[in-house]
Amino acid sequence: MTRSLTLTSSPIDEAALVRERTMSCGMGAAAYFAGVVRGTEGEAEISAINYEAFHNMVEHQFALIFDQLERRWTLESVRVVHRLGVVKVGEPSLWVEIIAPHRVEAFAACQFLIDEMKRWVPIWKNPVK
Amino acid sequence: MTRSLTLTSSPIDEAALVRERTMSCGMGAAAYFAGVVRGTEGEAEISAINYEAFHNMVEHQFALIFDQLERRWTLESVRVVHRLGVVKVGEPSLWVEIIAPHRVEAFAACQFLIDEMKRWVPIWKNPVK
Amino acid sequence: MQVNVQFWSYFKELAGCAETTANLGEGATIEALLKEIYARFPKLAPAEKSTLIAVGVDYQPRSYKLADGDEVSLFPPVQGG
Amino acid sequence: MQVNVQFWSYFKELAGCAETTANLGEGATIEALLKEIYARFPKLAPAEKSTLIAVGVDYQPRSYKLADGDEVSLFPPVQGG
Repeated sequence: MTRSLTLTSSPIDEAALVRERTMSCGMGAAAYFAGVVRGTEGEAEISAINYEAFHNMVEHQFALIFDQLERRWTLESVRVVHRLGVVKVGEPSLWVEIIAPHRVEAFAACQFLIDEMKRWVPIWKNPVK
Repeated sequence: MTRSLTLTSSPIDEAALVRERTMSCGMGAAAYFAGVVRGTEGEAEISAINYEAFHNMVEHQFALIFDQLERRWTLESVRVVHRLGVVKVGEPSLWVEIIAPHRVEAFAACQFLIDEMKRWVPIWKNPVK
Repeated sequence: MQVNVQFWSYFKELAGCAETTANLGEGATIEALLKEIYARFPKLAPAEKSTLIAVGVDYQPRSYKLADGDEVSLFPPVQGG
Repeated sequence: MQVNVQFWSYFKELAGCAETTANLGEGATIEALLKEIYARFPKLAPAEKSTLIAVGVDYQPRSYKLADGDEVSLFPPVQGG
């Protein structure tokens, strides 16, 4: 399983990422998720979120999650991009791609990855008013 | 819930579709699926699939599925593109986008839509050797 | 009364044509239509259990009562995606 | 022995600093470190139950035995995505 993790303070260019996709001819499914900053955090209106990360630990914890993906499903590749620093409302902070033979494992792996990330990957939000 | 269904014999330009995305500021999740033609159908190697559709019924059956999405989840929009005619191995035949407040309903709706499509939407495959 | 019948996917090959018409008694059901179709196109009969049936653009059960001029479609399991 | 302690997210504000060091007896556990930290930074104590603890880049339980020079991180629940 090919793995790619990008932590970046630049905007996530989803169209460019999709254009760079490679799939071998046994693969039939590409599942994607884009997480976008919402205009409210709890009750309060916000203009952006400032993402803070414990960078080395983020990389290690994602590697552990990728290990689990590999044990659970037969996947061709996983790509994750997480933006750090200030991300404006309406902009994506997270982008995930899973390439698999069939849709069932593509969706399952994509959801598993995000669920585990939200439990274990040391990134924190600071709402910006 | 905004609905969009495109049946087309032209290649699906996923990057362009992603670039055209609109999300209001309460929306935090965009789930995508791209179904790509695999190099084998059953045991046989193939070079393409020729998709045949009962066009009017495809539109009506998708409309019924969209109605169900609307009843089950709070979604901002659904966009579906299904390619018809000859689609080469490695090219997408199906593209789905669900925009929702949170990822759980985005993923659930995306999977539900595809499952129902595969049960009810009158499109058939003709493998091309 | 007369109904139009369309075949889709490999049902066209099995039937040897894409469409036909059938003359039925008033109030005939899809069940009765299938009997008539299978008599004329016997190669379709083995697929009966998995055959899907629509009138216009809606699926209908075997017990559905047909009306004059109905457009009936017969096809194998769908395979979109 | 001495360990380095880093605070993350709003734990920095609660502690009033981003890092500190702690001197502990040989074989001291994370539990013992927390006792020492809460004595010096009492505003962190109310968050004890939800506090996550890593040594280096791995999560460790309260019973983990620290070694000289360990890099310990204390932080609130993570919020990626």
